[in-house]
Amino acid sequence: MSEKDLVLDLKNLNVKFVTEDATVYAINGLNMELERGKAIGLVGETGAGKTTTALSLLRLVQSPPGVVECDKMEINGKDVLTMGIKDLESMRGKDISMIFQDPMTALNPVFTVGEQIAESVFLHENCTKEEANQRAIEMLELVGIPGERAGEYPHQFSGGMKQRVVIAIALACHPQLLIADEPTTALDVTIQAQVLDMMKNLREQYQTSLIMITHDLGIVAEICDEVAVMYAGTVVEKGTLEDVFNHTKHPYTEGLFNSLPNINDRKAKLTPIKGLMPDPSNLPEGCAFHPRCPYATEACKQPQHLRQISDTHYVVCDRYNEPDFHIEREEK
Amino acid sequence: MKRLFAVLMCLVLVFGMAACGGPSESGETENVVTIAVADEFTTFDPMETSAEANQIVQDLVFDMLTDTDLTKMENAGELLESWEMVSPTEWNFKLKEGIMFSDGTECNVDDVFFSFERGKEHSAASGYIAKMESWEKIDDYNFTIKLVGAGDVDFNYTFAANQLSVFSKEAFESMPEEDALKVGTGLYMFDEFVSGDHVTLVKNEKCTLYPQTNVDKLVFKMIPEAAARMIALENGEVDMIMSPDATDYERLRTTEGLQLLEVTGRTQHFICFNQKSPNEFITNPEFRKAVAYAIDKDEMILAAWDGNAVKSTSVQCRDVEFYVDLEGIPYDAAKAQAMFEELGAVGQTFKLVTSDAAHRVKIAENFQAQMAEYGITIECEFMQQAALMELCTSDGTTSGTEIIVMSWTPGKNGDYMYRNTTHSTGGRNYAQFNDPEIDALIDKAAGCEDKEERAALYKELQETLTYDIVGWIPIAQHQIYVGSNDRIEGVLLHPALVHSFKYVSVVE
Amino acid sequence: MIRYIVKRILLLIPVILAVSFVVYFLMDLAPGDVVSMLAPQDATPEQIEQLKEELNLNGTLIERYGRYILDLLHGDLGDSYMQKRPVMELFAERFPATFKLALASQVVALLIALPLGITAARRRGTLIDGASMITAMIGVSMPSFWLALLLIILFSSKLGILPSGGDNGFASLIMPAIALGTSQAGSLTRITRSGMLDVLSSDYLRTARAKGVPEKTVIRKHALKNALIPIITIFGSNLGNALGGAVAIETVFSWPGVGRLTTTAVNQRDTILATGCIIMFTLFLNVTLLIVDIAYAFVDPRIKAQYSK
Amino acid sequence: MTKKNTTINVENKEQYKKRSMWAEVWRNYKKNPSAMIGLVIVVALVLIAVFARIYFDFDTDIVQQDVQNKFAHPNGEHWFGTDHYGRDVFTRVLYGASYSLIVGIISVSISCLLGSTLGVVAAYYGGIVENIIMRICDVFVGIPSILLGVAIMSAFGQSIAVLMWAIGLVYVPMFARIARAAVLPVRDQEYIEAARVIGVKDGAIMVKHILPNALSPIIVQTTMGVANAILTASNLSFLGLGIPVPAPEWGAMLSESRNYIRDHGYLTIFPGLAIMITVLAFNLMGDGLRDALDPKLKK
Repeated sequence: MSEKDLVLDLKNLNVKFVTEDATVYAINGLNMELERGKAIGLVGETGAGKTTTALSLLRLVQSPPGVVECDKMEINGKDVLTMGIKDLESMRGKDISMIFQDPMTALNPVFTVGEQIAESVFLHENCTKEEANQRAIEMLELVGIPGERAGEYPHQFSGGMKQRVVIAIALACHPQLLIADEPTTALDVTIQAQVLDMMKNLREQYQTSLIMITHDLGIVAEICDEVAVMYAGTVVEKGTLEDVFNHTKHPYTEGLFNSLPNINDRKAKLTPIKGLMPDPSNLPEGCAFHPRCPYATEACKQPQHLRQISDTHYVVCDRYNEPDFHIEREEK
Repeated sequence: MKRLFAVLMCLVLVFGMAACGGPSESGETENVVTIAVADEFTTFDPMETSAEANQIVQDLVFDMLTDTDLTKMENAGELLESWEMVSPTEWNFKLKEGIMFSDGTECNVDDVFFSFERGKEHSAASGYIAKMESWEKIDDYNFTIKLVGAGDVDFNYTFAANQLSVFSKEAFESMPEEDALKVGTGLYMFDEFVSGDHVTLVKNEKCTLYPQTNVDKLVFKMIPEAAARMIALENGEVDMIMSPDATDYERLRTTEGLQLLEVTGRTQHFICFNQKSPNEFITNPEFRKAVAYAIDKDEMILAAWDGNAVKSTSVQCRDVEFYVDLEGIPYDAAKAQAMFEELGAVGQTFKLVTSDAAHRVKIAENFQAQMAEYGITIECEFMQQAALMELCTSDGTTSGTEIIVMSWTPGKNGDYMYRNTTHSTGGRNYAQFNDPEIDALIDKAAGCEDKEERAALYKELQETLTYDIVGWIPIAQHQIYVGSNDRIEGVLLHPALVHSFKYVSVVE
Repeated sequence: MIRYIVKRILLLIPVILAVSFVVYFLMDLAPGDVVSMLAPQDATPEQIEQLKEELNLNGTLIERYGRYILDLLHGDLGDSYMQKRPVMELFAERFPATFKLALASQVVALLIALPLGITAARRRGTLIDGASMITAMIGVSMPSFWLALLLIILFSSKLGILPSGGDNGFASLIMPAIALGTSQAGSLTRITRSGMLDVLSSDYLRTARAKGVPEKTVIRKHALKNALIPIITIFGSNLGNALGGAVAIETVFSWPGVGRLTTTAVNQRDTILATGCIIMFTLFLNVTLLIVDIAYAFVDPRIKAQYSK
Repeated sequence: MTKKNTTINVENKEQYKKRSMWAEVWRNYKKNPSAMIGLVIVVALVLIAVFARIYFDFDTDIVQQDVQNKFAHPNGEHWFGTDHYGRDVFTRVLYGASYSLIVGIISVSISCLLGSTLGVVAAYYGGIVENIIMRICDVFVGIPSILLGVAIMSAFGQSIAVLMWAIGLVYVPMFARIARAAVLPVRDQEYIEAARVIGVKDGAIMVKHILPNALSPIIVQTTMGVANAILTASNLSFLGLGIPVPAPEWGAMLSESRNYIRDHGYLTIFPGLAIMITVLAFNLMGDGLRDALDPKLKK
């Protein structure tokens, strides 16, 4: 385990937001590892803490009100936790960069797209302004936008084009780790496919590790090597695509799959997970999922433990302490 | 952000440079005297204006045929050597010889006649010119004038009007008007005028009419706020201030290096009744007398001028010719109360109008407070000067005015005051006089060549108006003040505010 | 862009005509007229008639206004009754002083408002934020002429370190500019803060941070340029307010500006001068707003695109 | 960032329906301390104004002079000293509150009523009506407000009624613009069309369906407008064109104090402070109302 070439090593991440009214526990003891060159999908409902996790990695959680606590946070072998602001700034965009959800607002309206790409290059690569501009044009062409449009402003681009620009900015300095936060949610379906395809190619080309944040299991299946399922600020199940998709262990993951329409059996009823996400300022005792879980017992109100199913497959559910416990999906 | 701040700082610097560049170039040895005035100077042309703020400056550049000698307070020749009244309608005049304009030409009868002709075209001067039927040149320095109608025994006073300043004919014929207007016989020449800020005069080396002084430059700085003028004097920004506020008199008197100059003004302030008002109290002379008994003028003077005014007892002003010192109607609260009660005036309400000038407001407010003690309510209305003038000179039966706080500045000669304010045809008949007897008296006095008979006629007029008719209640003639530092001397104060700076010099 | 400017300028013509109508008629309604102010106290009826002739005051109101408008359409604002000089000349003489004062007050306002507003936004919700906003609010609530008097009491009367009035160099500009600028700083601080807050919570700043832009650059380059947009918008109307608000300040500080000229003209019933000055004021105000709108386009490319349509 | 979960159970729903919009606004308003300070000051000022009007007699306490006792600096007997007529400044400042409040409130009511009506009518009818109204507004917005006020005061003379109309008229265009901007988005909504189809009169549609949409910005603008109006009134009084003396209007008191700033600075300080506190209170209230009426805008 220790000789793995990890690009991300995260141990026991806790993030809470302290306001006058209440304390919101957004991330609760989250662990994550990612090997160089691999792609992991971070899946979960809205509000599960996916974006907060990403921002924590960039150390961009607003403080106050945010409080970030962690046992270990290493990116590309560097300890992010103890870094000074200067080192953090040189790390962002160079070692790790991020693609944001909404391309409409992610670009600064008063600078040209070329300027915005070049700025990143100029900051991190030891080069002149001209070289940075040249690189910006190359990057634009790489994401499929004619280089001569570098002088245009964001409002002159369509949504999909903007997302390409955002991707160009994120990849401009060839980061080791790229976080893509629902990069296609705001786009049309046809554009989605194009952008995903492009991202896949680019990732292979640059050997970039990827954290793909999404609630779309289809995207995960297409792009990722591993999957981590998040619920209420923690990872409840993690494994390879094969592990999680075909040997689902956690009741919540099962719920997620059940709420997808089945193309083979279009008459089958959708079975959504009943109830709502818990209020993160007032999380249930023990397993946060137990009030919604069809398999829940009294024991689920106790603190849960990580259970290793195989070399790659982990689940957090103490019902597996009972030797013959299994969920319905496994039977199929 | 850094750039933005740089831009802001640059702006600040530019302001600094632009502002500092100006005044510093003046030489070290020049004697500059700066006078802070309250009102705005607006024009070089004496024929365009009758405002004291202009005349005070123009008087230094141009000279008239006669002028008030402020040391003796009497009319004296300025450009004129002498004159002679042949009859009330025919006068002979002789100019001083060798008086030079600043352009180097000598002042002669042609220049005087040219100025008369020019005066016809300007409304401010035409009234004076209209008194003359014809003028005739005898030689370069002598001329004769025929007057219209019955003539005027005081005609020499007319020539003291600033509007009849003498211009250089030569200058007007050879240069554009705006330059010709800078050529005069006075001790100074116009140098610079920044509208609303200052006007600068420089010494006219060619002047022969007045002795040369050691002042090279005279700056009139316009500072409308009295407190600001005082601060400027104390901080040494100016050498002299016009009309300091009453609160500062004491400080000017007692502070080392400062002085307070004063003269009793010729402006009389009075409480005036509209004798054509439909209100029967107002048109009743007994009521008006009762009000006269009711007013404590001393208190009013204390409120309005901090006590710095001379109480008036007669409708006529003190230093006017043929003034007789009357006792007037004294303050007698008990008598007033009795009269009011007899007339049934207690509990009545009267309207008072006046302008928003500070001293008038103060008089009105004090009057209101005093009358309240007799159970009489005064409703005050304050309006702008222009509005008040129009209201008070319009027909008294419909104007709606009852009581007015007003003031009036007469000329030096006796006729001027009576004719304008108490004659039924007078242009400033604020009290709406319409009394044929008074009219006849005024006309008779004006045409009277015998001095003693005239004096008697004016005495009768003065007594009738003060004791019997009481068209207005005279309150006071206020003191006129000028503050100065001890660097300069020689200012002559004028009771109608046209102070003279001709003899100002810097103390060596 | 040029078409847009031309359109805006053409739209000014009816505005100017309407302003002239309103002010001219208001002035005519005012009791009292300039003749009674100008005539000597012993003026004869003939003199008064002559004066009216000289001032071109004959005829009915409509006739007089008609003559005025005809001249105005030829770009002639007439001659002042009191001062007997072309209004345009008088205005041109006095306007630079007022403009200098208004501009200087804006510099003061910006120097106060930008640091205060930006700090408040960045320390949002803290004591500093509260204190800044209360300070700004007090600034707005203070009558500028009152502040002017207080400044004179302190700096001229008590300390004697600044001149009490007049337009004589940089020192004389300090107090008027502060008096006039402070109330403007109040509203400007609020605008800066809310503009900055909008920007600070925006996604594009997160993008900038995520690509490793140093925090200082994030604020000064990315945030401020966007926050500048509402500040520029308010700058135009603030400059206008400063021009108008300068009236009392000019009186207190003996400042030789147009505000004083205009109020004197109104008081003396110098209809021509008053109307002319207010027209010029209005014209200037509108041109300033136009310039601001154009400046706006240079900061915000989205607006520029709109204008060229 | 995770949002607070707003689960609404059935009982809560009932309460929500019963609680009117205004109670909600008040609930939000109460939470804002500076807004509450503003409200408390305004209430106190109203009480002072009423009290001063009842307790003091205009002729004796305000107008009557005691010239012998002028320029008494603040002391135990005269808290704010006496002025150049020996009148007690404290009494005059208290009495002056009523003038500022009356002028502020009535003049803003004038501009609010006229302005909002014009704005709503302009927005509702659109086309040429809208064009004419808004162009007229443009003209008046273009004239510096103090100068327009000076011209109006000169034309109609100095009195409290003219002053209120002058200030009221000056701010009409602002209200018209705000009202129009607020109701413009509603104009073409289908429910307006529906109301018209079933024969509701234009006036009724404007009052019932359109006006409520403009209420929030108008209320905020009205409160802030009172602050502005008080400032403008004191500015005009300072220039000698406001409420005539001897009424103790604060701006006029400041104007009178100008000649005495060197030795009797207290005459300048107190009326100015009174203006500042009053204007500040209305501004704080307006700010609080803005936040309370539209929590989304809260910055």
